[in-house]
Formats: sequence, C-alpha cells, structure tokens
Amino acid sequence: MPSLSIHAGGLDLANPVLLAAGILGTTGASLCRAARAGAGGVVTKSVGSTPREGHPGPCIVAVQGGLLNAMGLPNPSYRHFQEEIDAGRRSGVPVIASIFGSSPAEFAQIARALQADAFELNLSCPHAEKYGSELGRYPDMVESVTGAVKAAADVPVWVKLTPNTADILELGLAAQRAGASAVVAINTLKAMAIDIETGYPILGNRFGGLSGPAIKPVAVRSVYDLASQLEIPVIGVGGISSWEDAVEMIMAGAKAVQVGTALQEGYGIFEKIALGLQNYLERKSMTLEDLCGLAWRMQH
Amino acid sequence: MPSLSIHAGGLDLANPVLLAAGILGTTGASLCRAARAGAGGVVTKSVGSTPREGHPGPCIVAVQGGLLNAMGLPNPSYRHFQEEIDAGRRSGVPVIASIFGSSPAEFAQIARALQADAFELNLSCPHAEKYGSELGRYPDMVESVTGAVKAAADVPVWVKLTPNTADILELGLAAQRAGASAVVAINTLKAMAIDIETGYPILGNRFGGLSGPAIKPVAVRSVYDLASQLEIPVIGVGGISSWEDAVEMIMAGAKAVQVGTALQEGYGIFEKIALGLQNYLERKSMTLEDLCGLAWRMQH
Amino acid sequence: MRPVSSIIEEVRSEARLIRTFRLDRDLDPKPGQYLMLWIRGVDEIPMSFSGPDSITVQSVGQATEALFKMGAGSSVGLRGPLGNGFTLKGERILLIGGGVGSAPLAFLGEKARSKGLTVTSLLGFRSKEDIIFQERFEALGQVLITTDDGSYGIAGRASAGLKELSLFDFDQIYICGPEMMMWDVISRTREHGAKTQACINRYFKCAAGICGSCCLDPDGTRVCLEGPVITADRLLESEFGRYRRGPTGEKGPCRG
Amino acid sequence: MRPVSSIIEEVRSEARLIRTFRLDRDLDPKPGQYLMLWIRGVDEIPMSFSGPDSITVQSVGQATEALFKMGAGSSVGLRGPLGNGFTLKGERILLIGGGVGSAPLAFLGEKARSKGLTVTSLLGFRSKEDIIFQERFEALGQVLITTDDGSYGIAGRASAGLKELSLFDFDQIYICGPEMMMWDVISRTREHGAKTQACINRYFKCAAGICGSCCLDPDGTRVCLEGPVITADRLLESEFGRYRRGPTGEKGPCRG
Ligand SMILES: Cc1cc2nc3c(=O)[nH]c(=O)nc-3n(C[C@H](O)[C@H](O)[C@H](O)COP(=O)(O)OP(=O)(O)OC[C@H]3O[C@@H](n4cnc5c(N)ncnc54)[C@H](O)[C@@H]3O)c2cc1C
Ligand SMILES: Cc1cc2nc3c(=O)[nH]c(=O)nc-3n(C[C@H](O)[C@H](O)[C@H](O)COP(=O)(O)OP(=O)(O)OC[C@H]3O[C@@H](n4cnc5c(N)ncnc54)[C@H](O)[C@@H]3O)c2cc1C
Ligand SMILES: Cc1cc2nc3c(=O)[nH]c(=O)nc-3n(C[C@H](O)[C@H](O)[C@H](O)COP(=O)(O)O)c2cc1C
Ligand SMILES: Cc1cc2nc3c(=O)[nH]c(=O)nc-3n(C[C@H](O)[C@H](O)[C@H](O)COP(=O)(O)O)c2cc1C
Ligand code: FES
Ligand code: FES
Repeated sequence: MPSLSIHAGGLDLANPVLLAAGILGTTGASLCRAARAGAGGVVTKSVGSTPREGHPGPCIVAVQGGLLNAMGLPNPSYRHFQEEIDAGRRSGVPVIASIFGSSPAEFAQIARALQADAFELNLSCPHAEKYGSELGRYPDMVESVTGAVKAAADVPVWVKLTPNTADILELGLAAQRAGASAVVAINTLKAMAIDIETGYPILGNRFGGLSGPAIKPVAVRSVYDLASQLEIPVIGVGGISSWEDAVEMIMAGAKAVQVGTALQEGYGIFEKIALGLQNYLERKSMTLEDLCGLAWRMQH
Repeated sequence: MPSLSIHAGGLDLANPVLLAAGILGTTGASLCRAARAGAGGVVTKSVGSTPREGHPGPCIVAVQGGLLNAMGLPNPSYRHFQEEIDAGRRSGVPVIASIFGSSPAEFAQIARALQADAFELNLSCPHAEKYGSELGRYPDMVESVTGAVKAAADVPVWVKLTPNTADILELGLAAQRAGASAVVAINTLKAMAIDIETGYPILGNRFGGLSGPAIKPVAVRSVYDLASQLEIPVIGVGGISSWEDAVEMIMAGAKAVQVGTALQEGYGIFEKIALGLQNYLERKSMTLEDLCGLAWRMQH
Repeated sequence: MRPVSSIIEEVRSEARLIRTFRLDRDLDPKPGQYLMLWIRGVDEIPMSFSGPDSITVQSVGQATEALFKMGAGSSVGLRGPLGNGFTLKGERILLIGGGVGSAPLAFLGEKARSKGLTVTSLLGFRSKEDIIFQERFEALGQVLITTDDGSYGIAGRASAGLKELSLFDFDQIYICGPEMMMWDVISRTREHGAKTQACINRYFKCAAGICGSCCLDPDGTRVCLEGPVITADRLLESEFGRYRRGPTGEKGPCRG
Repeated sequence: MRPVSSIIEEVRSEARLIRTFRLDRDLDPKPGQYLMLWIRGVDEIPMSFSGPDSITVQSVGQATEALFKMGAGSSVGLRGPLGNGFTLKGERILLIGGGVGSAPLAFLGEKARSKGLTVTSLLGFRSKEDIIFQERFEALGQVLITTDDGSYGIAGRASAGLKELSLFDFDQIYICGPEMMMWDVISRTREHGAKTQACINRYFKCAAGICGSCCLDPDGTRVCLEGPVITADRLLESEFGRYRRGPTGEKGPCRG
C-alpha cells in the first residue's frame, strides 16, 4: 500500500488526516480517542489566558449543508490545560495546541507556558469579540502575533486563517514572513440563522461560524490561492467528510487536512478517509507528493 | 390577505420577491417570463461596455448545498441591450438593469446610455478580472462608482455588495455615502471545485462563485449587519428557495429579496414564496413592515 | 435541524421548585432521551423527557428561572429527542430515582408497565415536600421512598432503601438522580453494574457530539450523544462520582 | 452533480469530419437528450446521444477539434443526460434528419423499432461522402436520402424528399438538423406542426436552465431544460429560423 506518512509543518505525521481545532478537543481523553480512531495528529480546543464559559446556548444550529456554531471559545485557560495536552500526547500522535489571545503578548504568554508538539494560532474564529478574526483580518496583526509566538516557542507554529476577507493570500504571506511553519485554512464563515417563528437569532451569540460541506468550495479555493503562492505548507480544512473531499483538498495544494464537522458522523471518519486516500493513490500509482497541488499543474 | 406591495430602493413593487441578476435575465422574453410568474421586479444579466463571450465551460458545477458558477459576465454590451430591457418593461414590473465596468467612468457611460427603472451596480462578481469584487472590495471604489452612476442616471441606484470581505458594512456605508437608494447583499462567495479523477479545476475559469442554500447563513448575516446600521434599504439575496427563507431574510432586515439559484426548480418559485409570505403574515397578523428587521429587535 | 417551536400547553407544580411543562407536541422520545430546550433570549439547556410530551424541571439557575416565569401559551424552541435513552430488558426491573431525576424513570416505568414488566421503585428525596410523582410510581408497582430528613418513608439517602431489596431479584436496574446519590448506589452495588443503566448529567454545550464539553474520562465517551444512559460498570471505571467538567472545561466537584 | 469521468472506448469515423465516440458508460438517456461533454482544459459543449453510450460529433471548432485529437482510452467529463428528449407516439413515425443531426434520430429510430413502430427516414446530406448511419436507418425501414449536390439519392435539400411522402401517413414526425433545413421543412409542413418534434440547438452556457443564454423568443423557453425537443407549431411562433443568440447574447443569423 502507498504510504500516507508525511512531514508537514515541522511535524512527522503517520497520515495527513488530522482532528480540527475545537472539535472534541476539550479533554485529553477525547484527543486520545481521535488518535486511536486513526487521526494522524490532533488539534486541541483553542485555549486562552483566562477561563471562559463561552456564549449562551444555542451554540449550534444545523443548516442546509452545514453547521453554524458560536461556542464562544469556552476553555479552562492554559493554566488548566497542560494536563489535557499531556494526556493527549500519550496517544503517540502529535498534539497541536490551538491558542488564542487578544494581542501578540497574550499569545506569547500562553505559548511560553504550554508544552505541545506545535501551536496553531487561532487568528480566525469569527464570533468572539477581541479575538480570532478581529485580529486575524489584518496582515500586520497576523505577522506580529506569529512573530511573537515564534520567539516564545521552540516548536512549529501554524497559523489558522480566516476566509472572511477579500484576500486570504495576504494573510498567509504575513504568517510566512513571520516564520510560520504552516498555515491552516479555513476557519468558519461568519454567518447566522434566525428563528422564523419569533425573529430571534438562533445562536445565543446571534451570529457564529458556518462549517461543513457548505463551505468546502470556499476552503478548496482558499487552499488553492495560498498553496500556489506560499513556500510553507498549507493544511486544508473546511467541509471534508469523505476521502474524495480529502483528495480534492490535497489537489488544491494541501499537505494535510483537518476534519471538523464530519466528526458528527462518528470517529470512523478518520479511517474511512485514510483508507480511501490510500486506495486512490494505489489505483492511480501516485504518491501524496504527486497529488499535492496537482490542480495548479493542470492548466487550461 | 395582507398586502405584499412595498416601496423599496426608490421603486414600487407589487411584491418583494425579485429575480436576481444573471439568472435568466439575458433576454427580454425571459425577464417577462419571470414577471408573469409573479416576480415583483426583475434584475437583468449584468451588462458591460463591450460584448463578452464569458468564460469557457464548464460554467457551472453543482456542489453540496449549492452551485458554483463562472459565467464570466457574457453580455452583448449595453449597445445591444436596450431592446431586451424595453421588452422586459412591457411586462409591467420594474426592470433593474445590472451593469458592470472597470472604472467609475465606464459605469457612468453605461448608465447614461441605458433606460431602465433602476440600476444595480455589480461591484461584487468574484470571478471576472478587473470587474466586480476586484473593485467592490474597496470602500473608496464603491463610493466613487456609485457617485459616478448617481450623477449619470436619474433613476434609483442599487449597489450589489460582495461578501468576500472582512467587513461588508464598510462597503454598504460607502454606497450610502455616495447616494445609493439601496444595497443588495450578497453576490456569490469565491470558491472552486476540482475534478478528483484528473486534478483539473472543474470550472473553465478555475474558480467561480458559490450560490444557493449553502450561502444563506452568510447572506442572512450580511443583511443583518447592513440593515442594522444603514439608513437605506437592503435587498437580501443568497440561498433563498422557500418562503421560510424569505421570512428569515426579511427578519434580518431585508426590505425585499432576490431569488437566483432556486430558479433551477422552475419559475413557480416566485408564486410559492409570495404565497407563503402572505399566509405567514396573515397567520401572525403582521405586515411586511413589522417583519422587516425583527431580528434586531429580539434582544437576548 | 433548527429548533422546532412549541407551545407550553400546561404547567403543573410537582413540588417546591419543580414543575412539569406539557408541550404541544409529542416528539416520540424513548425514556432516558432528552431535548435541548431553548428559552429564547436566555439559553438552551438539556432536559429529560418525563413523558412523551413533557419535561419536569427543577429551578436552579438563570434558564430554569426564566422558564418558571413562562405559563401555558408561551413558546419555546425544542431540539430533540437526543441521546440514546434507556433500553428495556428482562421481566422485573427496579427504578432508583433521586429528586427530579425520578422524572425520566416515571416515564420509563410507564412504558415498562404497558409492556407487562414488573416494576419496583426506590425513590429518594430530601424531604416530604420534595416528593414528586408518587402516584405515578405507585400505579406501577411496589414503591419505596426515602427522605434525607426522615419526614416520609425510610429515613436516609436512597441507598438506605437498598437494604429492603435484593438486587438479584431484578433483571435490570435503572437509576437517575444527583451524581453523588448515583455514585453512592452504584459503588455499593458493583456486582450489578452490568445490569444497571444510569442516566447521567454532564455540561452539554452542543448536544451534538461535536464540541467535546461532555466527554467522560478516561475513554472520551460523549455523554450527549453516546449517553446520557451509560451502564454502571462503565461509569465505575470513569471520572463519574469523582469530578466533572464545568462550562469552561475545567474539572470541578460532582455537585448535585 | 459534478461531471462524471468517462473513458472513450472506441472512436469510429462516420464521414469526413464526423466521428462517433463510444463511452465506457451507458447514462440511460432518452433519444433526443444530450450531455455536456467536458474536454478538460478546453470547454464543455452539448452533444446529443447517438446511442445509449455514444455521441456522434462533427468537428467545427476548438472543442470538437480537441476531441478529435483524443483516441480510445482518453478521458472526458460527462454531465447528463440532460433535456427532455423525444416522446414516442403512435404507430408510424417519420424521421427527418440533416447531416450530423441524423445521429440522435438513428438512436430514436432504433428505440421505436424495438417497440414495434413503423419507421420511415428522410435524410439529407451535402454530398455522398457526408452520409452517415445509412445502414442503421436502413435496418429500421424505408429510407429516402437527398444530397445537395445530387451525388447520391434525390438531388436537393431534405425538403426535396418530402414530395415522395404523404405526411398524413405518419402519426408523429421527428426532425433534427441544421436550423435552416429544419425551418425549411417545418414552414412547408405547417399543418403537421403539432405532431412534429424538432430537436434544436441554441447556445448553451449552463445547460441547467439558470443562465438564460438559450432562451427562445418570445416566451423565454429554456431550450437546455425544457428542450431541446420542441414541437414545430411552437417553433413556428418563435425566433426559430429567424435569428439566434450567440455566446454574448447578441442576436445573429441562424447559421448551420
Ligand atoms: C441529559 C440531561 C438531562 C437533564 N434532565 C433534567 C431534568 O429532567 N430536569 C431538570 O430539572 N434538570 C435536568 N437536567 C439539568 C438541567 O439541564 C440544568 O439544571 C439546567 O441546565 C440549569 O440551567 P440554569 O440556567 O437554570 O442554571 P445555571 O445557573 O446555568 O446552572 C446551574 C447548574 O445546572 C447545570 N447546567 C447548566 N447548564 C447546563 C447545560 N447546558 N448542560 C448540563 N448542565 C447544565 C450546571 O451543573 C450548573 O451548575 C438535565 C441535564 C442533562 C445533561
Ligand atoms: C442540444 C444540442 C445538441 C447537439 N448535438 C450535437 C451532436 O450530436 N453532434 C454535433 O456534432 N454537434 C452537436 N451540437 C452542436 C455542438 O454543441 C457544437 O458543434 C459544439 O459546441 C462546437 O464547439 P467547438 O468548440 O468545437 O466550436 P466553436 O468554435 O466553439 O463554435 C462553433 C459553433 O458551435 C456552436 N457552439 C459552440 N459552443 C456551443 C455551446 N456551448 N452550445 C451550443 N452551441 C455551441 C456555435 O454555434 C458556434 O458557432 C449540439 C448542440 C446542442 C445545443
Ligand atoms: C463546534 C465547533 C467548534 C470549533 N472551535 C474552534 C476552535 O476552538 N478553534 C478554531 O481554530 N477553530 C474552531 N472551529 C473551526 C474548525 O476547526 C474548522 O476550521 C471549521 O469547522 C471548518 O472545518 P469543518 O467544515 O471540517 O468543520 C470550530 C468548529 C466547530 C464546528
Ligand atoms: C449562473 C449565475 C449567474 C449570475 N450572474 C450574475 C450577474 O451577472 N450579476 C450579478 O450581480 N450577480 C450574478 N449572480 C449572482 C446572483 O445574482 C446572486 O447574487 C447569487 O447567486 C446568490 O443568490 P442565490 O443563492 O439565490 O443564487 C449570478 C449567479 C448565478 C448562479
Ligand atoms: S455537548 Fe458537545 S460533544 Fe457533547
Ligand atoms: S443554457 Fe443556461 S438557461 Fe439554458
């Protein structure tokens, strides 16, 4: 069988299918469960500098082709999170700690305090005031946050980008300039749903982020735009729920992919995708390398 | 039965359900057909200053929950389009001419030459080089194009906005400053799909715009953001395919809605939505006015 | 699935701070399943079904207080039924309830009775005036009631009533109540762990098996999706009764 | 629906610049339906089925030329079957084909014959060497062939062959060919308009009934979705034969 192991974003991964941030990544036990189910690496829930309960409910709404969520970055703060990371690392797969803050210094503070295999900077959550895309929409801010974490941490730094922008490449270039080992694209699209019986926005936070199959074409395009211009690898995320989706994302230029919303179907998704990918590579007599970015090479 | 007639964006409309730009709006005959089917108004295909054949095929791909298109603004130029508008106007419903250009002067040139009930400025098509969102992503450009058309035309000017931005409200405010009578939100999301057998991007233009139910939560959020801050009306478009969707969009703050991709189901959609809306208003003993923007008034 | 709008048809007071809300729709739940109740403008919270179209709620905080201000005719949003629910097994079953946790067991007992099973109930309350659903349980079969303050029935916690019963007589045991009460019972009856189905609580944020806030150590069981009914033998090997995570994800004590 | 990948299994030359491409999959089309053929890196173009798994293509421009460079084993993308297709009616039918437009009629005739209908064919070509599918049609029943240059059969356009037939003998007439040829026939046989099904061409951009580029005046019929088969009586009241829109939407002559 063709090998699925890769070196991407400074990490050695047994396969390129990772658990996305914020999905069942609150506890060490659930990170291990994803690893046992076949994830090549796992990203934690985003953690900040102080405990947060997140937004009032409803925190999710199913919409056609996707899911809206506004969790509001609930987390126990990095001070209570090292034990979860450590438990996750015992699974044997790399644990990437997703972190957020409202300034370069706050990001750096967290990165200095935590031990993980890599950091993923959440500069892209669309529904938490003062955090995420409120910083991440500005290339300057992406650059300074990335730079600050680079200086504070001695592990690879991945930067997760927002699609809520006119030009995601600007953001990716900023991350690259500051020394990021990879960019991760995309976080959710800013979105909302309204209860038509009463007029209430359904999410407790009124608006939230759209994920799932609905956003896959936006994610594929974002990865394509980034991967064709950046020198650092791109990790593709957004709407992947089958091996076909993973192949498409890798063809767009992703070195590895992350799976979020599709976990709703169950943990079996990791094995299903990895196996499908392997069968595909075998049938085509291709390697992951051959597949990566194939779409840019197929010119009209 | 409650009345569906409204005055919006400088036009009197028998009902608030309009045909969206670029959907079956190439000929006078098809504009009339939409009007006969019950549209309260019809927007034409976007026309420019010189004939364009558009992008090579495939021009559309169905994706989960939506449609990708990259037509590439095919149009016979405004010089050959007045007869289509005139034919459309004979239907009795207002015909809004969608126009595009690469500069304020080009927009103004077209607006001066065409007679229509209103203009809709396409500052938002995500897949035509030098046009659409390549201008429309900059508030300054939105303001100057809108101003130029205002000066050239003596009918209402609507400005169609792109969601491919970090802050659609900035764009709406720019349109309002320049004297727009309404903003229309949203155009498609920049997106792509790749053929996994070969790696070819499916669309002839490689990337295109995502429409349909998949983008409705993004459209609702955009309308909500705009309508809660602007004084001019917002016309909601994106993923509307049922009366429930129209109610949701109006609750978000839309004065009227446009229907695009759902026309795939057939022209019956106009009547279906209008009837559902009317039944809803009757059941709730509400007027369209009551419904409009209800979501901002339902505070947590 | 968006929340479905539902009208509260009737509100009945069961005890101080406990009320039953009958809804205008039967969501066809299994006993032990729950719904997410959206109190608009406030929060969305998990509630077990206490009947095919009802929930029985104890007022403990912001959302439940807001609910208690709502009368018949008010509208709420519903998402459900969710979770796995209890599985009926065998001929003779024992229900062990504590406080408002008795509510889903009344629903289960009625289902069991209608299938011809023999139902015995052991119910613990703090005090006489906290007792709920006494008639519902009495209609099902033998009922033992304990009160912490001895104001009714057997004095003591629910586990005090265990002495009156031989658990070997029952094919299946169903338990729902405050975590420490359940822990108390299941840790004393380890040999029956495999036949004891417990309906437990964790902090639910998504109730869709995706966010991770309800996951149990050490195997990451998603209580919202794979629970809330879990057999006692599995619980005994878990964090249950030792700690639980709150809204931030931080570990805390197993109050209630 | 994304384009489905398909391998060309066989390429057969039918006449100068006309080839049949047999695909590796039967899309279960009705005769008269079409597919959108994606020649990757070039364009996506409409093609009628000339059999359950084949198309017959005349090389006329960029995409068709690119296709002609592809041999057996090449891969193309398919979207379809699309459109309404012909409806078989009655006992005795007449097929009137012109040039490569005969291809979908051969497929239709075979379907009709297998259902026991009586099939007569009138086929017009420019010259002897442009004739295609002569044997396929001859296997179905009576065949009249015309050539513009008189090099085979009746000299003249297809309409010249009409004199040999009484159209009243046929329950249904099916026609496909260059627009002016079809116009020539249907305008001469107006009284049979209601029983004449014509398979027509317009410039298809979306082939999904959404863009408007294929709409017919004056009623806006979407040829890609509500056609391409339209009865002659409706065509006679339309733009058909007078003008057609090109890729820009501008009106132009009805070439071909
Ligand atoms: C599966 C399940 C079934 C339940 N069934 C019932 C029932 O039938 N009757 C009943 O009265 N109560 C039930 N509960 C508990 C009920 O959900 C909480 O009492 C309620 O959420 C309190 O909300 P509040 O805003 O009033 O209180 P708050 O002031 O927000 O909190 C009070 C306590 O309630 C708990 N709580 C709050 N929000 C949640 C949440 N989203 N998920 C879980 N726990 C929460 C916490 O332990 C908290 O400390 C159930 C809980 C779960 C998980
Ligand atoms: C319903 C339908 C069925 C058809 N069936 C057949 C068939 O069975 N065999 C066959 O040989 N041809 C058929 N055609 C015509 C065929 O689609 C064109 O010959 C082909 O698109 C030419 O493409 P090109 O790039 O080679 O030529 P180009 O150089 O692009 O154009 C040559 C001419 O082809 C026509 N054309 C080009 N693109 C399109 C398009 N997207 N839609 C419609 N017409 C177009 C135009 O009239 C143009 O002038 C059919 C057309 C339609 C609409
Ligand atoms: C419930 C939920 C919680 C999420 N939490 C986070 C988070 O804490 N940090 C983050 O960077 N992304 C978060 N995301 C975004 C996902 O990691 C991912 O980028 C997005 O959902 C798109 O991928 P998907 O379509 O596979 O879900 C969250 C998504 C969901 C649905
Ligand atoms: C095939 C197609 C062509 C379109 N052409 C145009 C256009 O010419 N001008 C324009 O402003 N918007 C155009 N749009 C965008 C639509 O008007 C609309 O904003 C978008 O599709 C979202 O609405 P929907 O989900 O209802 O389709 C087009 C959309 C589609 C699908
Ligand atoms: S509450 Fe989110 S996984 Fe259970
Ligand atoms: S080709 Fe687009 S509507 Fe027919």
